[in-house]
Amino acid sequence: MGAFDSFSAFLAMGDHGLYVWSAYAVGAAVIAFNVITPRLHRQRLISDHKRRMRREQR
Amino acid sequence: MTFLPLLRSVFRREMQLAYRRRSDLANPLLFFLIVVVLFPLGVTPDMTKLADMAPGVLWVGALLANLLSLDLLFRSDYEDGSLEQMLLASLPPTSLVLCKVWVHWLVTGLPLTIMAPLLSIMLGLPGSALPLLMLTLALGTLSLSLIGSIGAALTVGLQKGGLLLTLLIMPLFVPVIIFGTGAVQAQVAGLPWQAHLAMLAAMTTGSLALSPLLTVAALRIAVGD
Amino acid sequence: MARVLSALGLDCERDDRHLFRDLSFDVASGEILHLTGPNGSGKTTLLRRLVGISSVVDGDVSWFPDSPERTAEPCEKIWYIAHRPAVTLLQSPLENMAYALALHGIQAPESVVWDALETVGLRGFEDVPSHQLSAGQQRRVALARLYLPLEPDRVRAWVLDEPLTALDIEAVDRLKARIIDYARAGGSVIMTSHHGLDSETVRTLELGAAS
Amino acid sequence: MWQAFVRWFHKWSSPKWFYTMSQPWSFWLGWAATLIIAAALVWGLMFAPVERLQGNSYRIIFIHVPSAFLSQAIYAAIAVLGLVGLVWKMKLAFFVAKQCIPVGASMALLALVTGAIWGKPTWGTWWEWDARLTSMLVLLLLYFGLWALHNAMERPESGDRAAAILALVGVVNLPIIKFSVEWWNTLHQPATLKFTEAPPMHPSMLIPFLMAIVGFYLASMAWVLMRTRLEILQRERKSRWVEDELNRFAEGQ
Repeated sequence: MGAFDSFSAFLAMGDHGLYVWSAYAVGAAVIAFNVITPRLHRQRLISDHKRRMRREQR
Repeated sequence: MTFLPLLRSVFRREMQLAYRRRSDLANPLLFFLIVVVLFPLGVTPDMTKLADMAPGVLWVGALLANLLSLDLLFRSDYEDGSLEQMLLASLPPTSLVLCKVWVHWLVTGLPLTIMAPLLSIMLGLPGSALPLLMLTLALGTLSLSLIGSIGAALTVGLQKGGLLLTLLIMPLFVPVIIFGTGAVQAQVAGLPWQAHLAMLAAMTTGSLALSPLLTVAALRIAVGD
Repeated sequence: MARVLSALGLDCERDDRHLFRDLSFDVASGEILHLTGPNGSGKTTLLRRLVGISSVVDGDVSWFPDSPERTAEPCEKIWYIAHRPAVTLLQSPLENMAYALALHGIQAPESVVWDALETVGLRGFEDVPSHQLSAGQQRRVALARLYLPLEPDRVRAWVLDEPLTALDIEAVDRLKARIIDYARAGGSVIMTSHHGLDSETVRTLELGAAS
Repeated sequence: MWQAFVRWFHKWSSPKWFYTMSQPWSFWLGWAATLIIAAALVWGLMFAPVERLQGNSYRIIFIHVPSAFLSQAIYAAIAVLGLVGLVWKMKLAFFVAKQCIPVGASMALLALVTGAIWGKPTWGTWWEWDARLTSMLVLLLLYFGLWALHNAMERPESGDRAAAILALVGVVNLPIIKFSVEWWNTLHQPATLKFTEAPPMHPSMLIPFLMAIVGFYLASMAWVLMRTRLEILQRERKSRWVEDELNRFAEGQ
């Protein structure tokens, strides 16, 4: 498997598994933030819009 | 009527106001004093260690004291409507801003500079470093006032502008404090310090040229709302 | 008569509401434009746009449109007295007045300033810090400069936001007379007020009627 | 020529046109970025050889350096857009600039955190007051300041212009900050990539590294586009076409 002998060696990353994987976890979190916040924003726009529509119908 | 007598009467008004607000203006100076006094109590009373830290402590204290007084720079003028009149004046607004910042420096930066020798003796800073310390403080606090006036103008229309001002301005103060302390520390350590001082002077000159323009632009936003 | 101000296609929208739309008007010299309308109809906003300090109104404003000094920023030829009267509370009426004049490039002899303050009824208060004055007296400090005897082309228009509020009856009458006098001498006045003005030179513009 | 440019510029300054045009862009950019980043990371994590001195911890480089690049590039973009907005009174530039802020801040944060994590096995310390770390921290603070200023202003239009001024002050200051903190520079290795020199990395590390940078660029553009499209909808919500669009969204739910 590429540069590593086994999957467990891949996870261990020499002695640096903890560092490498925590760094990548933070990376994943940042990507998730950037993907999710626009969705939430979109939801909020739609619900605001619906509320405005309801107010105007009355 | 010519430009200079007008500017002189504007200057006179600012000085008058500063004098009548002297208790407000004394606060940052007291704050400076307290910060510097707390350091030996909090860190160590060992004079040799204190002497190493002294330039940094004095500089951080001066920076915080300056920041504390910046919020007042335009606030009362904004609230009573004088700021609108300033922007409509026949004098260029940049000159009025420069005048205000200059007075701000005269009533905070200059006293801070004058207080510094006394405090630096309490912190065990060698006397030979005093002239350079005062020179860097004088130049540095002037550029702090100039850069800070942009932040004060950006936040003048906001209810809780004070804290936001700190967040906006702090990152911009980084070079000033580095070159300011750098010069004094280098001289104490017997290293060449001229380059630090030159950079500090260059920063002050640069902010002298740029910050009034940006401050006026920011004031127009605050007033235009 | 020569136009002093020309406004073209002014639009103002605030908080999802159109305050006024496609508003155009001219003001000639010697004319008084009286802006009326209910609270919140955009009178103050419009005045602030005319003097060039509001960023919420779209459209074109030019002062002195027919002369070579045509400009969007009138500066020293215009006096704008806002609702916030720009009276610094830590300064006396005399000092406030001197500063206001200095900002407009005028250095009047002290006796003239004293006379103006006396006309608005501030005799004896000239050297008192303004925070000791009442609200009406503070407004009078701001209004006192309208009573200065200046050459007519020195200040060619007054833009006044609610100049008559907080004044007593006598002061209201005096200011109305002064405004009409000023217009008669060739000056232009653009003002908001809930009071009426009796003069043949008054033109009324009502805001907020459409909505 | 000039007139064609002006026409093109005007078209781009119309939020509606931008909204319509950018739809396929954000989609394709997003997918391209996903694929490239995925490929770069698989390659970088699994197949690139171990680095001689740092061992496997160097693999953090595949996200650390791209995020550091992006955080600075996005800040520069904000300043340029702010200037365009102030000078040509172009609303759209402000919208894009505003939505660049959270993306750029997240990149600066990522660069700082991964840098700290990388620093521990390499230098033996989480944090060092070195030139690059400090200036990155200052950059993050500038991003926070921009965002806070936007949110503090009552009218979004004022927030736009105030933030543009602050961004401009910051951009003048960034080189000075960088230069100033280099005076007490210590540990950080010199720049990994220099345009003037041949890269010192082995191709099997360099290629996934470059891919990661390209992928982060594309992803940031996609995110900014997505956010800008929503910003347009929010700010132009009174216009007819936005209402139609929102109705369509609401029905599709």
